[in-house]
Amino acid sequence: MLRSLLISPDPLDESALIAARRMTGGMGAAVYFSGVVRGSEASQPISAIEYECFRPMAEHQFHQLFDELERRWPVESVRLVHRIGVVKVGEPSLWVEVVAPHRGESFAACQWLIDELKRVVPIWKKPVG
Amino acid sequence: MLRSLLISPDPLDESALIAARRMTGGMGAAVYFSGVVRGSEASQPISAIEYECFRPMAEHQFHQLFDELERRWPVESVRLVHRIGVVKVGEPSLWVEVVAPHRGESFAACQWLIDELKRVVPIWKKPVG
Amino acid sequence: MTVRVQFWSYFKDLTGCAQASEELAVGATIGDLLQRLQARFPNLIAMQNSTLIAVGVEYQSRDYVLKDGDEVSLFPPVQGG
Amino acid sequence: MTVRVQFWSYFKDLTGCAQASEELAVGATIGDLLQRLQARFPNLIAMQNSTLIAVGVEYQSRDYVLKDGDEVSLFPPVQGG
Repeated sequence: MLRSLLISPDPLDESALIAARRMTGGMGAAVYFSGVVRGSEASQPISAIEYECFRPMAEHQFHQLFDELERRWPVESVRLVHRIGVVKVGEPSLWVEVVAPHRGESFAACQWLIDELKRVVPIWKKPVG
Repeated sequence: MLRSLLISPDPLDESALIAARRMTGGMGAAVYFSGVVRGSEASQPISAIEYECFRPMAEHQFHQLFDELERRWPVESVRLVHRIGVVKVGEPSLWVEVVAPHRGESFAACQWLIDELKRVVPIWKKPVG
Repeated sequence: MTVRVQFWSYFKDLTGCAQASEELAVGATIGDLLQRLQARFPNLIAMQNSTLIAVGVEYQSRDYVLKDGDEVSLFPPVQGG
Repeated sequence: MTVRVQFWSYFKDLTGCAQASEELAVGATIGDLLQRLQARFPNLIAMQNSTLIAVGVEYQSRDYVLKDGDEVSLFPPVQGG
């Protein structure tokens, strides 16, 4: 399984990421999730979220999740980008791509990966007023 | 709910579609599905799939699905592109975007929409050897 | 009354045509139309349990009562995506 | 033996520091370390049921036996995405 992980303070260029997709002939389904910073947090308006990351552990935990994902589903490729630092309202903080032969597998693996990262990857958010 | 439907023989430019995304401040989740033509059909290698469409009925059925989707989930926007005519192996034939406040809603609505379109929208495929 | 019938996907190959029309008595249903079409195009008989039927742009069942000028579509299970 | 402790997210605000170190007897567990830290930083007590603990880059439970030089991280529930 191809894996690409980027944890970065730079803005996330989804169009460029899509353009870089590689799929072999057996693959029929690519599922994407873009998580975008909402304009309020706990009913209070905010202008941004600041993401803090314990990077070596985050990378290790992401790769453990990729290992488990590969055991569970016939996924050819997973790519994940997580922004850190200040991410403004309306900008994506998380981008995930899962490529598999069929849509059921891609959807299941993508949702599982996001659920799990929110459980184990050491990244925290702080609203910016 | 914003809705955009395109049934077209033209190649699908996913990067351009992504670049055209509009999300208001309450939206946090965009889910995408790209369905790509696989290199074999019923274990036989193919070079393309030809899609035939009964277009007025397909458009009507798509809009009925959008109506139902809007009743079920708080989706702000759904965009769907389906290619017709000859689509080569490795090229996307279907692209779906669902934008909602939270990821659970976007994933559920996107998966439901694809399941339903495969049940009711009059489009048929013919493998090209 | 006259109804026009349109065939889609491999139903065109089964019947050898894309369109046909049938003269039916007032009050005839889609079920009656199907019987007439199966007599005319026997290849449709094997598909009868997986035939989808629309009038205009809406799915209809076999007990739908046809009207003069109805445009009926017959096709196999759809396969979009 | 000496273990270094790193605090993340609002645990830094609760303790007023990003890092601390503790001298512990050989055989001490994470549970023992937490008791020592709660005495030193009483604001951690209220968080004890939602405190996550890692040694290096792996999660560990309270009965993990610490080794000299271990780098322990304490943090609240994660919130990526």
